[in-house]
Amino acid sequence: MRLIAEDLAARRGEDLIFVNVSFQLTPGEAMVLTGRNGSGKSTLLRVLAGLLRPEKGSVEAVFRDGRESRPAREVSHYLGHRNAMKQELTVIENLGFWQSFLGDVEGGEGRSIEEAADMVGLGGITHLPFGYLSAGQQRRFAMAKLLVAHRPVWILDEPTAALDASADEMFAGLVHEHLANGGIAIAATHQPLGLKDAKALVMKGFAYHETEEMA
Amino acid sequence: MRLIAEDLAARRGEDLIFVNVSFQLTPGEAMVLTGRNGSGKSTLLRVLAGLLRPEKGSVEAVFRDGRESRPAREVSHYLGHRNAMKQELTVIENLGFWQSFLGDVEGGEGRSIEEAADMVGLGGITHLPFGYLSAGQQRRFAMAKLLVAHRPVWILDEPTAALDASADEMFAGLVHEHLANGGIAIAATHQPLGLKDAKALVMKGFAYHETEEMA
Amino acid sequence: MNTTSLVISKFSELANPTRFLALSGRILPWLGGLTALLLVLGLYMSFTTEGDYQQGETVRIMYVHVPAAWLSMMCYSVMAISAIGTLVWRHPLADVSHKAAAPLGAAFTLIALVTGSLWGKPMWGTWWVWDARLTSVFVLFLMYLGLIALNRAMDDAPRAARLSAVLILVGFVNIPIIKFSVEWWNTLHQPASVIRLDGPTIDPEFLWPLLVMAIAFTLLFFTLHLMAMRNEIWRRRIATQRRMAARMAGREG
Amino acid sequence: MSHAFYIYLSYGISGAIVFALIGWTWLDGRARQAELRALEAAGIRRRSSAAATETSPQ
Amino acid sequence: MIALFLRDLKLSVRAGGGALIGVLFFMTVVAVIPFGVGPDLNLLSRIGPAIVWIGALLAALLGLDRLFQADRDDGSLDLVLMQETPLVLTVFVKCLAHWVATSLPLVIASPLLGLFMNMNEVAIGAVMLTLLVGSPAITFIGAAGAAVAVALPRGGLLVSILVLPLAIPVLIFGVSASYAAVEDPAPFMPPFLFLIAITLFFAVIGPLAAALALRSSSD
Amino acid sequence: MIALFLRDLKLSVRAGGGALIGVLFFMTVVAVIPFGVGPDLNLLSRIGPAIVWIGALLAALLGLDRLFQADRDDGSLDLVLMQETPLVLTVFVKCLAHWVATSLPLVIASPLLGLFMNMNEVAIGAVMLTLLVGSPAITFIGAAGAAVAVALPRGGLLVSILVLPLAIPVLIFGVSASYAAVEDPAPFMPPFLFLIAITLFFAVIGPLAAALALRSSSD
Ligand code: HEM
Ligand SMILES: Nc1ncnc2c1ncn2[C@@H]1O[C@H](COP(=O)(O)OP(=O)(O)OP(=O)(O)O)[C@@H](O)[C@H]1O
Ligand SMILES: Nc1ncnc2c1ncn2[C@@H]1O[C@H](COP(=O)(O)OP(=O)(O)OP(=O)(O)O)[C@@H](O)[C@H]1O
Ligand SMILES: [Mg+2]
Ligand SMILES: [Mg+2]
Repeated sequence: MRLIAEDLAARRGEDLIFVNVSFQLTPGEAMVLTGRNGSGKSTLLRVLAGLLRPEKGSVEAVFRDGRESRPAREVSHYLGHRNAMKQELTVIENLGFWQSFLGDVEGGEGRSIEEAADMVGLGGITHLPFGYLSAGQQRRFAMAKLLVAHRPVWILDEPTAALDASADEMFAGLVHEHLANGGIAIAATHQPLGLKDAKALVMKGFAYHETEEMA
Repeated sequence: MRLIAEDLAARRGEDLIFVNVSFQLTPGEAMVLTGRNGSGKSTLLRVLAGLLRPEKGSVEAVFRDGRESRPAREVSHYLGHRNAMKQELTVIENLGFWQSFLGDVEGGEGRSIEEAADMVGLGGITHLPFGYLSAGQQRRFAMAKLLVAHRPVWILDEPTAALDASADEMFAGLVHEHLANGGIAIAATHQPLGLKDAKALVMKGFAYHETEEMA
Repeated sequence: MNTTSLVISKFSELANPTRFLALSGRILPWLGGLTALLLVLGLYMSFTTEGDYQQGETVRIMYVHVPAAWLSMMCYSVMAISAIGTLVWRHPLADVSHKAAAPLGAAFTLIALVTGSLWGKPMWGTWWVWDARLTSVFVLFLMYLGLIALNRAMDDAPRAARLSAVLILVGFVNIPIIKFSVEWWNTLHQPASVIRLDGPTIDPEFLWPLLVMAIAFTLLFFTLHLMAMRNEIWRRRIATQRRMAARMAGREG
Repeated sequence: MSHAFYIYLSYGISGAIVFALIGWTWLDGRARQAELRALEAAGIRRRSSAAATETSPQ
Repeated sequence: MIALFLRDLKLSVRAGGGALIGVLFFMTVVAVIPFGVGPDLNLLSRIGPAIVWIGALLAALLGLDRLFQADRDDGSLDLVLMQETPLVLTVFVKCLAHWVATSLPLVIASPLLGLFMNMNEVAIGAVMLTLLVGSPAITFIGAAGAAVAVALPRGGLLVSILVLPLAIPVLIFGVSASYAAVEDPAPFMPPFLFLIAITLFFAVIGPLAAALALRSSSD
Repeated sequence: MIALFLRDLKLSVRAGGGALIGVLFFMTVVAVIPFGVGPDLNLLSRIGPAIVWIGALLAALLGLDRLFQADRDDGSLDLVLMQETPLVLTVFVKCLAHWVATSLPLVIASPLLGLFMNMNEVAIGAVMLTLLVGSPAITFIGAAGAAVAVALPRGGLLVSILVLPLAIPVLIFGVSASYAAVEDPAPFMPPFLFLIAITLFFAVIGPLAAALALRSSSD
């Protein structure tokens, strides 16, 4: 499986945010997005996840040497700024829901909830309502969501915000394991993620006056 | 003015989170709170801000050598995980509201909105609805909120999450200026904040089994 | 990043609103003149023809009421077609079109409602009854207002356009209900006598002024629609330029 | 009340609504154009006019 | 899909209090009408079906605007939009869960209210049956409104305005079927079948429109 | 305080609320009624006051539950709680803003709706007056419920049990005062004075209870 983004451009409201973004990722590769605040990292990730329609270009997951292709969103996990967990439900209920709602994409299998909780270092408190956790604990369980259902591509938006130092390592470990199993990861970040050999894409932001020709 | 916390203890749900926290801060002093995820940093800050009732102990701002004292919450800014800004309103409207709602505490004066926006590096886009901004831009404007109304004490919970490297410096500059003007700052963080000479308080988190005798 | 290629690729799209502005600017004076002419003619005819033996002089209300009622439905149909344009071809002009048409539709519907009530008082003895025709027109009026409110509640123009397009299409079920309500339910209101399969059954004495007025109203609608669309395009340009100016100021500062 | 009352009232109200509509659209257009001119005067030109002249010779 | 259904059900029972507030509002409406029409039992029983239907319609509006907004606010909506499962199906299941949590209790409570309104057994049965068949239509069409409201920070009233005009046919046929069951000359089946048809129609149109609106409003 | 009032007003106007929408909503509700009870003008004018009041209650309920929740979700509530200004006052101002944004337009529009419902002038005046006096009570009592809802993340059910039963007396006195104005034997003043008393009572109790609940809820 390869992830191919070709000549992407996206706009927010009326303004173009970036143009001509192209890249390819093969199994085991990671890409780190960096750039100033407001330079369009989150926008690019949302385009990759199929949540924003690109102004131009396409994102696809290609299987079997190009003989089959699917929209990238169907084979991806997306971890955004918000955790996509319900405050009112317990962690087990939350993770259980996503596990059975998301299901596994072929080529891998999700872990059990307890196993995932252990991997993010918080085994044993899954019976608590999600709203009772600290910011960092909530973020860790949002990561556990990536583990309970298998997706070859991980799209992560500032995954380690709110995490402590030991959690950074934990997270790097998770991503390395995912890559070792033939996964692909794309992360936007302001902090070093501890990922070696990752490709890097620096978002520049677009000079606004150059893009106004549409109005 | 001094900020005096005496023998604080707090619980979340049924569990004691910390006990016996005492400290004093005089004008120009800063304190940095560190500790694992879930160790009680946010809880302590919320106690200081008067948002959580402490199980024991008290927090007070003492004026004129102890002859007058007020609850700390009335002389403090609190910047939590959430930005306290409305997505629907423009930045100007948001900041303008907080400026006139909060008002100044005696001993200082808030800056104008444009000035504050310039100081956080985002002058010129204050007419945009807050919901249109990127995560980092939102966080910066939440900091601008600290500047538009004067409060001698700043209570900051992971202020630099989602900020890029240049913003970290900008933030350190803001805090230094605040301290130089006789302010007090308390921040919980996982990242180095660039504050020299700050006191440090490491939260240990309370081992759960040690607290069960209270239940 | 290569910006010139982008400028070129966008140029064809941008040509559209620009060309529209130029073209409509040339058409508008003629359209407006023709509308004024026909309106005067229609008004003259409607006040010089004979009254009806049964409805007396009040039949003259028909010359306003019926065209306005037709227009209220036609305007919605125009909006529905534009809505398809928005959703299927994502054409920016279609967005502008249905946004600009909503207030016009509301106004024509209001005219139909008011003149209908004013006709109802002498003919039926009451201003208002809750029968199917009257109520469905009232619902149409509410839908227009709802769409205007929706457009005003969102300042992200493309998004607002897509969402109101969805609503316009869903609300289109109301149009056949209005049209055929007099046949499906028995009501006080007249059944269709002009637009029907077996030809008009109305006396030609009334038919002529009615037709002239109807054409005049239709032209009036298109004139106003073109003007409103131009206004809307300008409004968007101004908004973009303001934002751009502010951002450039932000960069330099 | 005579029938004439209803007739003239309905023509009157319709006329008022139509005139309000025309007036509003007209004035709106005037205001927009004035704003455009003001922006132009402030030196903010549409990028496209520049782009168009740049790219048209090609 | 079943997981989604169960989660939504759990959420509305645990957080919203949807069922109870609907039933309470419903009872309030029914309790107030007698003040208007006076203690004339005949009249009450005559307008009974209409009142019960109107009450149910209004009660169904409460909470409808949050159908997708809650999911948007915590980011779940993003994940739901990404999946391979057709969005229409997801919306349909969410509608079902919402219906079970808020409208079904109304249907179950309606006989009680019928008694309050002094309706006879046939009328009560007819109202309950028409409500059971007709109320899903309101939920489905409401979902389209709620999807539009996602783009708005606070949909509330706007949703109801957009939805109510479309819900009118449901009301008309529901009420007329209930009356037809009691009054002899009018046949019960035609309006009832019409009601079923409308519900089926909206069961398709509503989720489709909602899915379209959700896709085009995501940002 | 004025800033808070203006902000809340702006929020509810901007975010798909606002005067226009409240009135529209009300008109839609009223337009729905004749479909249910049939176009009998006499009957309509009899149930008119009750319908207008129910519409007002519904409009007040829609969106009321989010009065403090929206502020809690984005963290504004924390800052509001920290200030020196008495919390009761803040709550009171928020209630006022909510009332002005959603209930006042209804009061102003009620004569129009009275006309639609074929009510006579006295009835219209009476409904308008009672609405003006009575609707704040619903907002105030609703505020207490909304505050409790913030306190209990799973307290949905409790809120509805709390708010509606307390709102029923308001509704009953409002409606019966309106009817008393039209029907001769019944005197208008007693229920009307009662209504005023209830409103004043709730104007004190509501914000107090809400402030108490907010203070004890913060976490
Ligand atoms: C507020 C009240 C009324 C409303 C909303 C209303 C609405 C309409 C509408 C929507 C049409 C267009 C129907 C079509 O194209 O098939 C129409 C046509 C017409 N209306 Fe009314 N109407 C009202 C009152 C009246 C009254 C009181 C009269 C006269 C007694 C009347 C006489 C007519 C006639 C003669 C037509 C033309 C029918 C035809 O030839 O197709 N209307 N009205
Ligand atoms: N509302 C709540 N109810 C019950 N327990 C809670 C609640 N909020 C937090 N806790 C518990 O209190 C403990 C401390 O949480 P706190 O938010 O203070 O941690 P923190 O040091 O800020 O962590 P982080 O670095 O992740 O932000 C955690 O174990 C958490 O589970
Ligand atoms: N909903 C929106 N509507 C209009 N403009 C938006 C919207 N969201 C973001 N923007 C704009 O798009 C630009 C890029 O935002 P984006 O969130 O992609 O930045 P980012 O690189 O993720 O920044 P950060 O590091 O702060 O998260 C910003 O200038 C922002 O103002
Ligand atoms: Mg971002
Ligand atoms: Mg914390």
